[in-house]
Amino acid sequence: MGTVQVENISKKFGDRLAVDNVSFEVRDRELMCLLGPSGAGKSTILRIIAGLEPPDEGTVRIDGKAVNDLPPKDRDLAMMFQSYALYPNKTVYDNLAFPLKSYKVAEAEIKKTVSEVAKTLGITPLLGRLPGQLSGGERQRVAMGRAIVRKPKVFLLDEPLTNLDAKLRVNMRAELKRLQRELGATTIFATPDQLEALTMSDRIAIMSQGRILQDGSPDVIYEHPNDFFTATFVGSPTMNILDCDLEEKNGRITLNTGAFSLDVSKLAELIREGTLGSEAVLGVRPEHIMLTRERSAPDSIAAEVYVTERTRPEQIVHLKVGSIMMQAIAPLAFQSQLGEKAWMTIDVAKIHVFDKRTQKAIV
Amino acid sequence: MAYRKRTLSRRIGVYVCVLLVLGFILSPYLLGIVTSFESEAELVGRPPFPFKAITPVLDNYIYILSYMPFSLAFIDSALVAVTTTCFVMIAGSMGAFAIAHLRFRGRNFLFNFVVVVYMLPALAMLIPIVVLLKELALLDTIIGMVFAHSVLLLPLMTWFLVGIYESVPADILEALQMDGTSRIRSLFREVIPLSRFGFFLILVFSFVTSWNDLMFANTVGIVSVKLLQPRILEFMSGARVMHTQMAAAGILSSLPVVALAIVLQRQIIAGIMKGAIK
Amino acid sequence: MATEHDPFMPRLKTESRDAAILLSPFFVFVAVFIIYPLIASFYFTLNDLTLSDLKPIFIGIDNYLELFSDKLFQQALLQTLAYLTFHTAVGVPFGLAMALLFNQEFRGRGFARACLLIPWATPPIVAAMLMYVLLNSGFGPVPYAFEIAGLLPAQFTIFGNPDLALLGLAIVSLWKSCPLFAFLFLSGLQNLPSEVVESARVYGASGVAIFRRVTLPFLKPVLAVNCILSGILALSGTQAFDIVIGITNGGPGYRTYMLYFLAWNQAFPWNRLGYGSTIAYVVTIIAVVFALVLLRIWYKRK
Amino acid sequence: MTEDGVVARVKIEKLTKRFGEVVAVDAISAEIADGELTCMLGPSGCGKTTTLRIIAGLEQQDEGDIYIGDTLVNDLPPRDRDIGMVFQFYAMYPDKNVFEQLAFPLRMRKFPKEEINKRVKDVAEMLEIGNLLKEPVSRLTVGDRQKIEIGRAIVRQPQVYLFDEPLTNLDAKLRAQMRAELKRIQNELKTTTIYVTHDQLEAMILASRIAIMDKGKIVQYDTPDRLYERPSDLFVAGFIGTPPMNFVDCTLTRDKDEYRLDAGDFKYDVTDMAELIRKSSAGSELILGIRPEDLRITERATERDTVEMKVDILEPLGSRMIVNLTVGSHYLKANTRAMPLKPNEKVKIVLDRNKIHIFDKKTSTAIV
Repeated sequence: MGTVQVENISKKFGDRLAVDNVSFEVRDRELMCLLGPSGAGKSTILRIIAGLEPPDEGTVRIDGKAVNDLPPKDRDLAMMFQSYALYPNKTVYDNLAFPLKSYKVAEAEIKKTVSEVAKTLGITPLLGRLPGQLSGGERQRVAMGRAIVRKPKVFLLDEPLTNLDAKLRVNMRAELKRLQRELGATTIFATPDQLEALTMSDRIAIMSQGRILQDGSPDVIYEHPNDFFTATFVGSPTMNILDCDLEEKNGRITLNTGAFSLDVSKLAELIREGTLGSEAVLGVRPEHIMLTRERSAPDSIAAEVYVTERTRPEQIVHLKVGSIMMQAIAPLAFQSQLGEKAWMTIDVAKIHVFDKRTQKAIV
Repeated sequence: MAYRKRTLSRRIGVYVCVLLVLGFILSPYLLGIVTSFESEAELVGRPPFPFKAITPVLDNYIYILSYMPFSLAFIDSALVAVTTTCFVMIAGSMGAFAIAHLRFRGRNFLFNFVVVVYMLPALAMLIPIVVLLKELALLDTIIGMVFAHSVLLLPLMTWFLVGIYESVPADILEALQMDGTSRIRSLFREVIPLSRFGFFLILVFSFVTSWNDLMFANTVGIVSVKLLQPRILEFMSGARVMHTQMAAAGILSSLPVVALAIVLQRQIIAGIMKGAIK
Repeated sequence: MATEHDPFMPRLKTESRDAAILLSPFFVFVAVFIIYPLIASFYFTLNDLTLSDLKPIFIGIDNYLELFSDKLFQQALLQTLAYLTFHTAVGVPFGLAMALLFNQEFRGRGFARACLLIPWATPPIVAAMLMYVLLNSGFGPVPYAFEIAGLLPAQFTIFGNPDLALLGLAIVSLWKSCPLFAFLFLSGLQNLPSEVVESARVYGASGVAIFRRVTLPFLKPVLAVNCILSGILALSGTQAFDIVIGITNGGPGYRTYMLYFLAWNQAFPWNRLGYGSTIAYVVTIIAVVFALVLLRIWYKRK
Repeated sequence: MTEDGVVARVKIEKLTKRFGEVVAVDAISAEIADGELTCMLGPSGCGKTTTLRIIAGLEQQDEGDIYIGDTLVNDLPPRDRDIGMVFQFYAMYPDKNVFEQLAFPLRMRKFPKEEINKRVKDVAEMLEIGNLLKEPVSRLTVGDRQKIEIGRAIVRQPQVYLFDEPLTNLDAKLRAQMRAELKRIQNELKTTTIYVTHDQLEAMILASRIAIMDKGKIVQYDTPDRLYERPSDLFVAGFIGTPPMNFVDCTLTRDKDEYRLDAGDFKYDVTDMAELIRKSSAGSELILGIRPEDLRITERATERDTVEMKVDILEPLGSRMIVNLTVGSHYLKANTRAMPLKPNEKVKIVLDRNKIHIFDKKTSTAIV
């Protein structure tokens, strides 16, 4: 078993509130992600759970037991640092063996465990080397190995993939998840990369300025962001954002952006009461805009192609609608020249509308 | 091709300048060495050395090495420098590690205090130290000398060591903590080995400073503890100066530190380049 | 909500304890041998005191009053400032030139850099002795060379000449200091990003323009540190003391007395600890002002 | 073409550079067309940056020639090559404000004051940093520094721009933004540009042509479309595209008239290309390559070229997802639209006949 409960944790550094009354729970064997920009408080929470930093307020429970007063080594968890923090003057073998040695495990037992872990991670040939002689990917594996060698209840991973090059990162995502599943270990990891969060986690907590804004499965976070920050932080290319007025005219509800207006009458029952007539923000994911050369629907909007980026297997088309810049995803087959006209059709069922003042989702 | 020609004349210029600088730096030493192998009569006879050939003699070294006060001073200097260095490196390391990596009340104050003390002129402390040592009956003793040199060195070296230990990543210390190593243990077992280059540089620096000191040694040591540099001063200001013997004594007394600098030049230069000493 | 944690103690409990253990040797030593003497030293400035009986006689601010009318003090102050100015104005640019030179690629650069360590390691008193051998009027080859070249009169003496002795001492000191300045500049130059220099080259800057517009502004903090280091070496470092006592012992005719040397002489050979402390205090105040300037530059750099 | 109608192509011929024993650039030749943006793409240490620095004149080649326009520039110092260069680490002059940073190349050439003012303002306007001109650089964001660096390269309107990994130090979001911005600027200026990067996506988006480099040599020099669809060897195939192309070791087997690729855990019928394979491969050891987006999940069991695989790890990307599949001991990645799949589910995968690549294992060159 390995559950983690974080209850009303707060932490101040000087005058700055790094963590602001945060609570969440991680279930046994779950892979939970803290996602947010740097300075959001993700690492601080990990360090509080690890016991490296005492909280100003709140309680951390592991398997239901409050651990606030236990030193890190007695909490039965392992942490992997963003820099990996390998001991540079110890060989890979000694790095892996070190956590066991501190706990006075018998020599033979250490040997056995280290060689098993090395085999799992495919680093057996590296055991005699020093960290300075390893590549980035190898170092990451050794750090992972040092975390799992003691078979703790909980893993804390602080930006485990940030220091890898782009190519390796893409491969390691699946590999790390596979390893986590095999070990069946409860894991909390922090990352600023929304793609890592979406692809790896069972659950994501979106953080900004010390608070958790939304806590849910990747699907929920992506499809039903409950505020503006979450909506724009998750997804690449970023969601298109347009200021608009939410109006009701002649029994039809429209979003007027200045450059175009969108009939959203069919979303009528989703729109919260009392929000009509207010200033709003329209959010449209690039993949929910269909591009055509000719007008394809009565509510198609004329736009000018600004730049295209053939990212494969699709392309990103940057468009100019009046003075507004938008991005749409189109199949590679969509041919367009710079400055040409294109027609956008927005999938109204998939749009997001936020209250401009509170930043909360209206639709 | 004018491009190439310019680089050639530039290179020649560089070599000429380098030779001039090296001449300025090395000529006092070279002449000092030559002088130490001359006889006094040959030295004072005109013209001076590079303008005439000399016949080398070993007399000066034989005299100096058999001159008991000099040999004793050599041993005392070594004893004081080694003891002082040990004390400074241990107490300084412990304090510097705490300042660099632990958070406690008054940390910033302590940090600034160390800087200010390091800036204070040595003389400001010398007078009261001499009085204090006299009160403790430690004036003119080896122990007193070690304390006096530690006053000179401890704040300075602690300040340097703070910079050195700060460059050990905090992550590694936290990883050690997660793995169950106590902080004090991790200083001696991990931090010092990890920053061994800087540590070694500071160690050499301490030794050299203690060995080279004249002012404290000349004031704290009066009769029974005369260190090496005060002995050299004696030769220089003595009534009947034998310049050739003085040169031999000077060469001998600078031998350990200069040899240390030459043997360890790569480490020292690397350390300075990395900004270990600021 | 009940927490077991004291909100006014925002650190790990063990951390403060470990810090106390680690700092105790340092702190005990500093308290006994640095803080106490510094306080005592201020008390001395208000007393007449000799080392022989150690019985202070309280005289109030008499020592400070004496300082203002002390002709030798005034002379030493002026001589110190002259020495300091020369040491800095000549030594620092020369150190910079040496650094630029030793930053070039040439054969034997490692050896040449190692040679720069020799003056650094040499005991100041030995440095004084070696330079004396080189420059003295009797058998020094340098004056002799100038003499046979017809540039200087026979038996020319630099250390015995009242107008030149101080300059001679400054040159001796620079032999030791310049390589140190050069090393600090070199380590600064190492951090000079090559991109900046290269981009300036691409955009058409000549060597002089690169030095003036890129290298020099970049070295400004090191330059300041070196200037102040030079100040400390000249004003209050033991190096200046060793060279004076070794070569001229203040002479000829008090023309090489400097504050530091004067304070030491008052305190020990002349056995006036109170008055010596007073001079030392004044030197300290000047040095602390230097230190504060240095600190400001330091923090700006970080 | 530049204003005065000079053709600003860049030509390098048999360029070689050695650092001690290491051959950093190994006799490469290429011609960069006028007004185009050409990328030099490759992993670190492949020699791309060295090549760029030689073209800039910051490094002297051991052998070979460089022409900028029609001028042989081998012996010209950087300042006389009429180039603008953007560095990876932003080369800001200390103690200068943004205006002075941008004006530096003009001041060094003694441009008149009004001309400097005008050009700097124009460039700042174009890069949308007009409001920052009086700021000291220390207060700028990375993105703005990047713009200054670019601005300094274009302010003098040189014949050729050289970019050395200009976006590497930006975070992902800003990088995507600056990439589009750079593409727009290039469309506007149409100046010959050589752009060095290790990021294949950047190269694929920005470049008209890409020279892929490995171990000091140009492996393939082609348009992005050709590189993607017809990689000349395993290295190019694996380097371009993310997630990278799936590779499966297999052998060519014959059963009567039918030829198959035998991967151990599945077989793939290649009778129609057997002739070609046998003709151009040295042995029967082959590698089957297929891009993740060309693995199609199908419902119909009867479709041709179908292999049954097991879903392992799912990586949702929002509108799309990466499905990690296993078949026996092989791992493959498929990039598809988001769809409801479960781990350990069995799925049928079509390996599209028109999209597969076959490589010779021994020589690693492409056969199909």
